[in-house]
Amino acid sequence: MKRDRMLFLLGAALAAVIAGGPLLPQWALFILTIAFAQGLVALGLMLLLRAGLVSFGQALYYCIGAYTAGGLGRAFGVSDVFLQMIAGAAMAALVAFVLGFLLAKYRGIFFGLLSLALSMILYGLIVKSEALGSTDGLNVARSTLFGVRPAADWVRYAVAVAAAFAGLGAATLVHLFLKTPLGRLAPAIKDNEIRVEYMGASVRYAIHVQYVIAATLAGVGGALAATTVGHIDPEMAYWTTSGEFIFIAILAGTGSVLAPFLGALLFGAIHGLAYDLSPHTWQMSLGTALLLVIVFLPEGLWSLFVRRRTA
Amino acid sequence: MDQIGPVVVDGIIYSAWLFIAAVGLTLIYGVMKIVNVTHGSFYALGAYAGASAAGAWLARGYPPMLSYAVLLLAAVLVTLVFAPLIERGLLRFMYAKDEVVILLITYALFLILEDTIKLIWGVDPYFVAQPYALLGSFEIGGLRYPTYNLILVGLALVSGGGLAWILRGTRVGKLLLTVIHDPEMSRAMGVNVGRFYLVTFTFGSMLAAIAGSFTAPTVSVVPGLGVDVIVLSFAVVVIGGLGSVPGAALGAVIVGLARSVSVHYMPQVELFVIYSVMAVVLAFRPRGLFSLVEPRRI
Amino acid sequence: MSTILAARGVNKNFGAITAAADINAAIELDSVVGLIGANGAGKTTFINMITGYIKPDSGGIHYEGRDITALAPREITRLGILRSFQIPQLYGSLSVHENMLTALGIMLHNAGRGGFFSLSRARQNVPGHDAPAEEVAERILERFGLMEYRNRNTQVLPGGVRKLLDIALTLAARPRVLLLDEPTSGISAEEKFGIMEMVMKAMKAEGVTVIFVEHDMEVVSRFAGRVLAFYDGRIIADGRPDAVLGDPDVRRYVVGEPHGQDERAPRA
Amino acid sequence: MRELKKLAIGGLIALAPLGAMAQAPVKIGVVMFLSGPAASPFGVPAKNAADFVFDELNAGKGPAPYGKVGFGGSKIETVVIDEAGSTTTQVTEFRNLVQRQNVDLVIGYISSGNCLAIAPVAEELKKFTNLFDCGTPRIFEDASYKYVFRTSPTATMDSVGAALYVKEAKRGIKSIAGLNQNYAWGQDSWNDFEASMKQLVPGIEVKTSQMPKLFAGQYNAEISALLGSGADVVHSSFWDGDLEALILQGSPRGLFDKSLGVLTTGETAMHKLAAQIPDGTVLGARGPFGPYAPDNAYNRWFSKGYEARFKAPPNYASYQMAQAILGTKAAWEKAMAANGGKRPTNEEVGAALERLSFEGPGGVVRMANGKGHQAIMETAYGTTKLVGDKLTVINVQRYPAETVNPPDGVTSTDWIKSGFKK
Repeated sequence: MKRDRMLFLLGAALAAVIAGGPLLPQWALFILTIAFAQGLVALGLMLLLRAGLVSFGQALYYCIGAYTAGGLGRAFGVSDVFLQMIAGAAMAALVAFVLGFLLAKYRGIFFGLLSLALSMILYGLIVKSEALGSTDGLNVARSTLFGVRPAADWVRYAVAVAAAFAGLGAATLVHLFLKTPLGRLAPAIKDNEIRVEYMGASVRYAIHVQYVIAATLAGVGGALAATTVGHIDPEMAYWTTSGEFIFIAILAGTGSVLAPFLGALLFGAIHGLAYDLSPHTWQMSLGTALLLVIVFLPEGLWSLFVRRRTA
Repeated sequence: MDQIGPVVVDGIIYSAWLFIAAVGLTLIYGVMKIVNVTHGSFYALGAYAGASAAGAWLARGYPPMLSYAVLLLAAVLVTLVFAPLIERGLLRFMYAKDEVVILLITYALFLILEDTIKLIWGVDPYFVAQPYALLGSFEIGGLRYPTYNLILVGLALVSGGGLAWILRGTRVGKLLLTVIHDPEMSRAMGVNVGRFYLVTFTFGSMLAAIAGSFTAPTVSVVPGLGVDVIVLSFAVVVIGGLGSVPGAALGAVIVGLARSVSVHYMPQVELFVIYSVMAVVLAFRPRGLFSLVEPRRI
Repeated sequence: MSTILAARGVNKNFGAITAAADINAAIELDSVVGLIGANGAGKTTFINMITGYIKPDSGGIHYEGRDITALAPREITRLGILRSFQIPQLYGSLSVHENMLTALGIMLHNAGRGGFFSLSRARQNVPGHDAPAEEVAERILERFGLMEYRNRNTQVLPGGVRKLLDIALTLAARPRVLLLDEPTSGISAEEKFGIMEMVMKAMKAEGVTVIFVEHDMEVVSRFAGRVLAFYDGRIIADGRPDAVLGDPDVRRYVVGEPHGQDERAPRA
Repeated sequence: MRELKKLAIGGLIALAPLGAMAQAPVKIGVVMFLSGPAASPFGVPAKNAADFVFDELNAGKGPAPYGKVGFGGSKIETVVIDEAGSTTTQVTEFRNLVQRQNVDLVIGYISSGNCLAIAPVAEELKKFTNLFDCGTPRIFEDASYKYVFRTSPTATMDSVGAALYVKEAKRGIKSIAGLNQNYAWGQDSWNDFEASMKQLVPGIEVKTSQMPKLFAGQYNAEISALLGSGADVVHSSFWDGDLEALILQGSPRGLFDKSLGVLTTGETAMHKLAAQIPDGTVLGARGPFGPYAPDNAYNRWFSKGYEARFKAPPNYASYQMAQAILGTKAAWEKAMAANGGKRPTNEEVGAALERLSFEGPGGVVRMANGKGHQAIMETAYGTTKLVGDKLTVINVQRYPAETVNPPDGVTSTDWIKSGFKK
């Protein structure tokens, strides 16, 4: 059964992080954690992509999650990674629920550009508010887990494991959601909205729900990034950030809930290499890599795995 | 003191600039259904080409009045080098792909072009201040404005009117409209759709380059110049209705005036006035102001 | 016989074009009604107004005595009024079988139940059917002779099969009223009757009231128990097929018309 | 939990070898903008300065007391990283520098946002890091660090200095107006300048504070608003692209004829736009750099050598980089002297730099603030005068470090509000 294999894969991945983590150097653990954070956002984008929607403003919820986590630390001294992620998710979900009523009406490029406008408005608001440090942003208190403050040398590992739980846990839930009638509606909506409506289902409702789920995932990712990077700034809501997430989502493809995380890892790797190998022309390297992926892996990273399996 | 005069003039000047910068984007989308991120790159290319060419022209002591022609020529030439290369070399193989995927492709191209520009012109800024001051200035509401700004307004009117005339008045324009309406059918009817795409892409990009080269005398041409133009033009074009030239004009005027009003009366909101306008317009007119009505699908 | 569906004084204009002028019609339970008329006479508009895609300028649609004029298409669908389309509305990226499962899945979704596709867990019956999704799907496909296409992608199917599937999908919702918009358009003359046979048989068995738009008068007289003739947005004749088809106005305005693609009718 | 601990200890063992220092030469991570708008005014001049100074030091050609080859005899290698990109990117790259490239020290960061983000990470990784350019005073006011230093003064100095100069240059000044970029740098600069002016000239009127979007490029509307306001002084902390656009669009419209223009970072543009900057504009260089640099041995060595090699005079970013390198070298060699000639650890270098006072091309630098981690210097302002085709500064005023910097432990805002209490 496909389902069982996927759940097994997810479990294996979690085990791998827990067991293999200690063997990784800290910089690798950091990159891994960031990959989980970005992968969570991409996972949400994947949900929307299945319904034929692309959000150029997912950074909105990434940023909301991050500032919620950061604010929690500054206001109430909460630095627990899980609490921060839960708060970030809740806040993002709340905002998405409200905005969803508006956005669920939109399709195609207009859905994308309206979400972009919304995230740019948040960017403007934060830049404006000097209490939030404007573009300089704020530092986030060092992460703790269940009240324990890990020693400097293994805080990376602890956070990475927390990220793995959050990321792969979310992936599992999404995987199960895709099995529900609602989850199954997405491709039908992408294919033929009219038929869906004329079978008696509400397309708008379905999109609204998936939009909120996507935002929640982005919120978790943002909170995770905040506590990992240790710093938050409005750049997190800027359109270029959304662009990176879309890149990751396309890179990953919609083939599997595991793909977004691999996509994020690969993106991090490409990005890092570009910086190391050509500090003066990293944009060119990055752009070229992007092109090659789109041209040669149109179905996304996951198609590699699928092909290998069938071949 | 009365600010109305300046508010309007500032608004119009900014609108004109916005329109030239944005109209190419709406044209390309209207015809090819491509949201073209490289638009910003062409703006930058135009700025660099214009600045360096006009700079060299003036440095050699050639007649300064002709520097405007040089600006124009530089923009045209640089586009003729890059646009066909991109369209023929890459984009035309991608038209089958999803709108968003093509957008990502142009985003990748944009990144590549950013560094290409850096490799050609380096990171040091380029200036051609002379053309800006050359034409003297006029006064409104006791404030002095360089006459050069009127050139921008003129350019906007010419390019807007020109486009409208080509699309409505000429045979090519009519053919183009059929291509827009149904590329497959037109192809079947023996229209060379490929050439139309090439011309449209080149022409649209050229407008961006011209906007860049004529902005060059008023700014210092530095790396990253094109980035903000992208999102700004998107905002304008979306407000007006993607693919509609009059829409782009209306969008530019709205945004331009909104910005100048906010600058004069409440500077603190300037930062997000544009996106707020965009969000509000989309909230009430989901497909922009001059949107073509959605076709019935049953 | 009791009225199940009624249009009362319905008017609709698109700019200058009159799509519906004071339409009054009461459809009896279990009847089979054929709609004829020249292109743009208002047949599809009539169907679109019943299924809520278009709202009348005035007048109302009543279903089992209830005014459904204001309802959204999906709400009307949930009441048991289903429709097919001139251009089949299918899930292009899915196979015939998956199309059917998706349709049945929406039934489960509407009923707030889960688990279709993941067959191992989808043991519960589809609402309105006495079997789980997989089984129902097989049955319906069987009944429309679609099994041989079961795993074909719908985009590569021949036109007739697409039409059939488009109609078959409606059965997933256990319709009480079914509106067929030109079920045989674009289908060769020899296929037509076979397809209509199959559809009508299925609907009879399900006890579905059928309203169908048709250009082919032979098909109409063969399958319809009653015919409404449309001209310029009005019903110019209403009665038994032979009577209506014998009517001079109808002969002049309707039958005389050549068949073929309807130009003014909107497209998908 | 215990499970977790065990694994973590395993992790420590696995990581142990990474902790080991690479052998000589001294490997230094150098971070500054190589792309984007900040590359040309700051990044590249700073990079050039680094190239020049490192080459000179490796050749043992530095002026005394910097004559020793490289750092304490061991040659210097550099790993250059572009500062462009999100703070996430920058933190990632910093971790790569430290843990993958195993650099011994890091010198870099122009953006205040990046500095704020990097400081805690440097602390976590126990890596000596010298923030060479960024301006925000928040770094050492919001927190205190062991491994993080800044050998350049804060932006507070620029605004206070500007205010003091304006008060003298424009007697009987009644009103001010501002044009600053809408992000932290612009906001802070304007707030400090406004607060200082209010202290120095009680009852001064603020006509308008324009805050356009960063890199907006088109400033006609803002300039109209400023012209319309008729303020005596127009303050702007614009830099490079925006600054040059402002000058190009403002001068023809007589912006700086009507009001006294104060460009706190104007020095980066003074050579490029010599012809466009009108005479009588107040020009800042973020410290005693460029035209305000003292005529000492280090400055002669640096500015002459730099100009000879890069065909352009160094700007303040170049000076700050040179100063950061020399300060670090001084600390490194002082630490070596203290530990008997052994290669110093990051802790030893840090301890040596704390409260150190050294001299560079910008004159005397004293690590007096932020518990000895934040430099203070004198600063200078002057007004422009075009001589031939070269832009020069006249009526230069110098302000001693204590006059333009808060005492240690006092935040800039409190200090200004207190009326610059000593």
